[in-house]
Amino acid sequence: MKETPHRAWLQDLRDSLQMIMITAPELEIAVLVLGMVILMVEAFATKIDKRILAFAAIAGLAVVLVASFFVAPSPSPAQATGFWNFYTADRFSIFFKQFALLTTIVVLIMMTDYAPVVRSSFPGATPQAGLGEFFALPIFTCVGLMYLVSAIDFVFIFVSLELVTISFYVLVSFTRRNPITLEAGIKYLVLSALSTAFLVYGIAWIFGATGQTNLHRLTQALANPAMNHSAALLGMVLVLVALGFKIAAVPFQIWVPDVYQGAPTPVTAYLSVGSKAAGFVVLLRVLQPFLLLPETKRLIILIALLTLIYGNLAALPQANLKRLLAYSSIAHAGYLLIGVVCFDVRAVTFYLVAYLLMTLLSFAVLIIVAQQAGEEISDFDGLARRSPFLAFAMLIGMVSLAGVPFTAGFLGKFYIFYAAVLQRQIMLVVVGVITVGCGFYYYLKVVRAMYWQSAEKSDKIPVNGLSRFAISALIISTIWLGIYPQPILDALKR
Amino acid sequence: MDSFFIITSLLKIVGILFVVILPMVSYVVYAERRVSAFIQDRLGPNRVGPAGLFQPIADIFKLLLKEDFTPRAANTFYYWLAPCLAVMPAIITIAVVPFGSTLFGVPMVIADVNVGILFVFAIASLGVYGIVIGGWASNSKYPFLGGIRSSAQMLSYELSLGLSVIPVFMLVGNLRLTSVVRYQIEHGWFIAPFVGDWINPWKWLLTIPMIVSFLVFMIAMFAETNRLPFDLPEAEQELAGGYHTEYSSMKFALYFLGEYAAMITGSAVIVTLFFGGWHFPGIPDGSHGWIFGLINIAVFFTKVTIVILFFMWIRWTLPRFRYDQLMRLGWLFFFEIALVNIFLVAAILPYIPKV
Amino acid sequence: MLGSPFFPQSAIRNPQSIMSPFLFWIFALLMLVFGAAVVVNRNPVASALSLVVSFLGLAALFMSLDAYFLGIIQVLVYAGAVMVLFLFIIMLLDLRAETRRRINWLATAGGIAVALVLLMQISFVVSRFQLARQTFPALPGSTIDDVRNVGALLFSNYNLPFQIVGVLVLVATIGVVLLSRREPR
Amino acid sequence: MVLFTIFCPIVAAILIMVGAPARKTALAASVLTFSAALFLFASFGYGRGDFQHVTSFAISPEWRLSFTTGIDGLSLIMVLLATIVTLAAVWFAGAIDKYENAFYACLLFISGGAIGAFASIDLFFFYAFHELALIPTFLLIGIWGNGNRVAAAWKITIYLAIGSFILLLGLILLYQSVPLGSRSFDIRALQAAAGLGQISADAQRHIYLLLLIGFGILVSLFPFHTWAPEAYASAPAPVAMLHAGVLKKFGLYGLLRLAIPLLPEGARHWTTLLVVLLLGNIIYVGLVTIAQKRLDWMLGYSSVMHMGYIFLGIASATILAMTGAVVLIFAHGLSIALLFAIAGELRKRTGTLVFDDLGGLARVMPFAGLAFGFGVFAAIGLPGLANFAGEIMIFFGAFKNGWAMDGFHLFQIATVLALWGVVISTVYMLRAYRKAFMGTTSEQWRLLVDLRPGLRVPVTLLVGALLCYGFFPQPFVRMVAPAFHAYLSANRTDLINMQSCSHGAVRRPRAFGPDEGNAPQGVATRLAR
Amino acid sequence: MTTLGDYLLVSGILFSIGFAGVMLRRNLIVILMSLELMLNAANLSLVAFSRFRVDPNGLPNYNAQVFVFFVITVAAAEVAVGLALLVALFRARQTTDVKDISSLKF
Amino acid sequence: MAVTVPRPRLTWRERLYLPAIVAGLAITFKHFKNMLLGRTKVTMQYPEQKWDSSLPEHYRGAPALVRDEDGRVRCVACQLCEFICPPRAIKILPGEIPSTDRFAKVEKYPEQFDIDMIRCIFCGMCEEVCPEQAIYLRKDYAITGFTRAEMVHDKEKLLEIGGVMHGVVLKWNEKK
Repeated sequence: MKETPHRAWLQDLRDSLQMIMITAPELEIAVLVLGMVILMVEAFATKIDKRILAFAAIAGLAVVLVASFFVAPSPSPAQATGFWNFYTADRFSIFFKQFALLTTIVVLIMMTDYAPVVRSSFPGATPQAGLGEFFALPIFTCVGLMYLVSAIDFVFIFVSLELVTISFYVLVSFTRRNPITLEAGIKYLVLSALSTAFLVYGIAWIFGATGQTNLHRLTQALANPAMNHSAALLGMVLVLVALGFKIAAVPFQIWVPDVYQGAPTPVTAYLSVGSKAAGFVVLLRVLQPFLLLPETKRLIILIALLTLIYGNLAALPQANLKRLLAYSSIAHAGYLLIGVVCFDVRAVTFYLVAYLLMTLLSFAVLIIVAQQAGEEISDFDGLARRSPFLAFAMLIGMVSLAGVPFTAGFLGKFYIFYAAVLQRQIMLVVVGVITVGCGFYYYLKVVRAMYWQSAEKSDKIPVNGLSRFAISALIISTIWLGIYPQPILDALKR
Repeated sequence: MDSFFIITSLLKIVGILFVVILPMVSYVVYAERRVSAFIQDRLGPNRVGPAGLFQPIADIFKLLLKEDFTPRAANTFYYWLAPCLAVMPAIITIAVVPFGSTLFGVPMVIADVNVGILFVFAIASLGVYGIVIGGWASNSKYPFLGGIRSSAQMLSYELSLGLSVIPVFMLVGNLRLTSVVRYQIEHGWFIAPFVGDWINPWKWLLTIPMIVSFLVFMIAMFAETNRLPFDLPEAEQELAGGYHTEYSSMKFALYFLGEYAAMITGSAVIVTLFFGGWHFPGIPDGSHGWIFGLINIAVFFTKVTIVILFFMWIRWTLPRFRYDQLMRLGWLFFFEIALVNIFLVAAILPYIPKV
Repeated sequence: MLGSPFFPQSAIRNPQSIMSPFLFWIFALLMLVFGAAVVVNRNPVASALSLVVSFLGLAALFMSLDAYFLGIIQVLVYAGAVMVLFLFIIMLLDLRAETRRRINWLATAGGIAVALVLLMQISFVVSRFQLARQTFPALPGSTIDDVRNVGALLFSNYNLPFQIVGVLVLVATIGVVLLSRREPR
Repeated sequence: MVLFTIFCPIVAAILIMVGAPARKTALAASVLTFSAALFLFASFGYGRGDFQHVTSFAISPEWRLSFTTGIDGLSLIMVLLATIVTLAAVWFAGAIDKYENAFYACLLFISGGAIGAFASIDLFFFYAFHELALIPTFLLIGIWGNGNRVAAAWKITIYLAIGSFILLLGLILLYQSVPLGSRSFDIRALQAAAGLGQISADAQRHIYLLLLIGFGILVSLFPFHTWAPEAYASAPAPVAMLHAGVLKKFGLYGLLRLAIPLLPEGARHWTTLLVVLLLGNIIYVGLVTIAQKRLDWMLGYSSVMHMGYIFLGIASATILAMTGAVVLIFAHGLSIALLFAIAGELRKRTGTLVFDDLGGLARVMPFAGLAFGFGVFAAIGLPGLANFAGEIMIFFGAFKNGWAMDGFHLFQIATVLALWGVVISTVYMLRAYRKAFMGTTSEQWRLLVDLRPGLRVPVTLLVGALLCYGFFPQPFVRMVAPAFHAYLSANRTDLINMQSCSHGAVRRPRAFGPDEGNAPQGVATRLAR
Repeated sequence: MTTLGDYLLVSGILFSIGFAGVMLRRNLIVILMSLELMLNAANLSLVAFSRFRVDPNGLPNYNAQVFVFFVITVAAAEVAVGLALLVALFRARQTTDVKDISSLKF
Repeated sequence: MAVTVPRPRLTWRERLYLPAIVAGLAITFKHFKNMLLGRTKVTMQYPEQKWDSSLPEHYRGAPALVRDEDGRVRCVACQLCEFICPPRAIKILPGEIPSTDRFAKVEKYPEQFDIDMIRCIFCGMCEEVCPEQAIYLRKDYAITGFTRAEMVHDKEKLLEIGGVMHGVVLKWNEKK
């Protein structure tokens, strides 16, 4: 493979920085400390504009993000001891740590935009009420996500997954004066807790059947043909149910539309990207030992089919954009599951990255527009006149979600279908293609609203500098990855 | 061995329960009345028997013979269940507390479990059910408020209660209460370092966190046993008696019993944890003769009595907290103090020679 | 400590063998019956109390499996704290027994059926699971120090998860404060 | 230069979106593109079957994915068609009442996408560039369309999206069917692999079917054609010109480029199906066309019908017929663009395209009538106009039978039936011309004015190209034939009997047949001379 | 003697009871309680497995017990947040019935 | 308009509270000690020692009916006391004095006169209102009984407590 110039440059930098190599856990610790500091400042510096905290958090996370490119590799799971029994810092995990960091940064930017809405949910309070926590909690979620993608032991998976989940409980119901938000929070909580119960019970069975919780040793234990697999399989199914909740696969998707609609919009974005990505990373890790068993694959194929069909069909009649995105998120879980069935890690990864870009892009626009108009698709009528920039951003987001070439979304689908075709998953491919057609319909509905329909109001929608920058960056990377996907593929290779 | 074990255990249980705890409860009530009277420049009950010493017996009869009514709107089952729930934990807790050394070679502790202090906390924390259920089942507003207050208060102070004793167990290295006593025999009482190897200067350094620990533990214990200044669940002036407003006769007596039994148990735990249990400098343990075994038991209960008296003294000195003050104190002060204390001990421990 | 003349071997003998079947079934039934009562009772307070009893039975089962520490923790955390919190909330909201509403028989039957299917699946796997037919092996070592053993694991191998749980609790605390703060700053 | 032709429209489109003056920029860009295509045409090395002007940028080394562009004869003709029609369409568009910038940007995006697809050697970009045109089409029809534009926009978009994803599957399968060592997105590498027989017959059958359906939907092969008439009827004239004239041809181009050379076995296997379907196009759709009562619908259906001929050429797999197919693609592109342009202008003036309302317009609009007449005659296939050459080559080629069938075989039946198609097309075309332009001029159209001079330029351009091409098809044939020669000879020995055109300058592929020199001289070449 | 299967069966039954509770009951508080039942059923399985898999030192497999410890902690935190949410919801809606929480519809 | 009283700013030593608590403990301990050592003067030992001797003239104890020197019940059943009684403890059933009687011109006498001592609050309004000076509050303050019925003082009981009142108002005697 020929090194392109910029990669060589990165390599040089890496070599020259060999001296100050960072070990992976330090990243999480740094983020954790950042979160604590922000909390402390929030608690004691009552006079400052709380948005400063968000900017500080963004800056801090960005520093960590940069640092994450200089991480020393971890010992391989085979000869891991102690701490490394739970934690791995392979390329895959480092990549997803960066993914989590990036997501959090963008979400924080959205949150600064969303601040007025949060304020309005604390009536009678000082204008700064609740904002500090609103900016601090995503950092802890980010820590959870970063740990989660490194987890190679069920105990660790459980613990970090719960950190993510619990912080999401709070975030989802953050604007607590709004009953809809509270309902969303309750629904999310109950169903998440249910999935947690399944997870624990599944882990119990897997532990009982094999005596291991470490995924690597689990693989070895499962490879033993003398073992009766039915118990381990039951455990796996239970774990799958739990992860199905996290990634919103049918039939465990029931929480998604309500929660997505009810939660504060940046949180919805975070939920649909961060939580889902983490769920898939865990799914990939957890499934690896079990793919020896043919029943597993059949089960996932079934789930993938149902998810694809349900997500896409249910999205068709939606009129609320947040809800539409919720169903679309279910649909995308279906495509990702195709990748999981084929166990093509890189396809899933690329799809997730694409999904990150386009979803965050859509939500970023949605947040800005929703504050001026509303969340219904009809509120986007004539956006092209009110703010050509936002309309174009949304266009790119929607087009990418639908899977039009020269956007990241297309390449994601391409890799997924490529893997599926390679493995001759005919059923999945057929359903996948038909549902892509559905996707075109409902994503283009938004485009139609923005460009065809005429607006009731014609005043301009202001976009502040940071958001404009973030949205532009997202647009550019969506298109850039649609044309030149190699960086992502390379990032996973080493 | 087995039958011997069972018989001695039964004897211990019966002995502790009927010979020590129940009489003690009655006389603690008596003592409370006398002490409060003395503090308030009165004489207190002094009629029944010499100096009123038979007063508790008269009280028992009075309570037994009073009319036992059940409010019409009450939830009968729970209304009856609640007083029983109030008594049991307090009495069960005493099982793991060593109240003496040995007597005829039998250890003077009913159950020496390896999770001793946790057992104490676990069972003691069940005590709140009696109050909460009682308050709720009465179906009346004052008891109800008392029940709610009680549950919140207990939850809040359990934290500092648990955290405050951690330094003790960091030193002892074992959760067994007999080990705590043994440690104190060898290294001196935790807040009275002039016994045991008192020449060791490091031990004196450790005394500071130990005193903090003791103070927090004791104050939390006040709260856990609903004693003034933390008796918000039954505050007469505000709630007309709180959770037991609607109770009378023996059911009320059970609450009474439970409260004072809890106080005795709490004092016993305090004594065990901080005052060397049954140990007194110069008095050998029960292996040197049964008379010493008895003396050890006596020493223990003397210490317990002193602590109980201190409880009373506090009760008649300090006014009741307001509810928000109580909560703020628990969460914002004792909780942090206990935490910092743990860190303090942890910081001291690695740098000092083994004490 | 164990050798000291003052402190002869623990009063509870070191239980090397598993609890007798009789006691096991007593506690198991206690736990299951009250567990079912949680679901069946219409009065939330009754449900909560049934749950406490069920947890006590569970704690006894834990102890029968030589997990004293967990048994005690179970009582301490669940019976002592979590359920009190439940009761507190039930009372704070003053939830009374649900009025008897018309039961949706289809939904009820469906729910029960799903649960039954789950149960059948589990029991099927249990019946197929060879290990499940074996009794518990004797323990050559002593579990008298299981607090120490669990603790040692917590602070060595499981140190990182342990700390993450700490962060988790912090987040939960922030969340609870935020959600239930009546008058925000 | 190839890159310039691709990116000139795209860059111009972006500029327009950013805020450059729409019409001027678009015109300049299309003129530039056209001249670049002419330059390519002029500098084209005749008689070579390989790609010229190849430029390549690596995208993903491990996938062997690179952005590679280049042209051979086939590509060049398509590019040329695209640039001519783009220029005509842009010129024809005129002033747009709302979102003018967006309109021109979309138009240029379609054009850029089409050119990019035609000029890509890489399979991935071949596909991706075509898809680039999808959203602009949606917007163009949706925003600026007329009639039932909403339904039409949805219909075309969903159809094309599903079609293209089926196509994508076929392409992925194609990519995977090659052994790992020679797996590549480069069409040339794939051809080499196919030449070595590395694509198994079984795989070929699957892939061909997928490609056929995928491309078929894009080209409106019967029975997937229903989107086309409605969309063309609803689309604004420039869009209909571009789409029907250029973009739709992408599917045909793809079949020629991929299906035939790489999957001969698949093509042979599905021949019967394809012939049946294309006869559906010619006969069934032809009859439907006759029944139309509106000019725009009639034109839409007619364009669907004409696809049948091209499919016939492709199906027959003879060099003669395939070359004819290319010629017809070019010619049809020009003629249908011309017809749609005039029809759009008519709609703009009269507000209706229902035959019964029209009539006698040639009297008030002589220029338009003349141009339309040219278009009609071309569409019918009169000699002297471009279509004739294509059709005649297809008929001859198809009759000759590419697949070595015995007796009075399928193709001969098909050809005979297809010839009836010409009659059908004559009927509806002439009828349309009569209804619209002949007869008595009704009172309401008395005051209509003819095309203004500005609009005459693109019309003239198209007519000129039609005529020029009709009289001198030779350069085109010479450009295309070597490419097909390379294809057909590269694959299998059983095809070699059917090679009808040998050209000295053809670079000999490795698996060149033994009796190549004895092959009869191709009709096309003779015709061309 | 009791076998591992007995414990597993009991735990399975408890899990199913909890699951049935989550699905059947409409009162959110009871649903939360049922969730606790499920978690504790899982804990019972874990502890039984821990006792069953004696490690080389002749002690139960404490890894599982540590996990149970984590589960208990996490469940407590979860309940705390859940109840706080419930109170907030009750303040807004005066109900804890699932049926009344349906302003979000398909 | 409510006035918010500002809280005093406490110094850090005051905010520690411990010295204050210790001071409080010292105070209570001082009382305890003094009591224990007998230094505190305690109150009267009630059942043995009684106030009776030192009760003031105007002490308001149990209400009672009085007779005059002639042995006649002074009460004329005018029911003013029944009317005025705040807790409504008094119940009077008037009876007609037969014309043959020596005091026939008085017209009425209390056939029944009950005071419910459970209700009575010893306010003395009955005494104040009585036009005949027939009801007085005496010095008995330990009114006890085993039943509720016992606590209702009927006429006999009241008269028994009241006894004979000498020479206050001799209205009816003078008019005979």
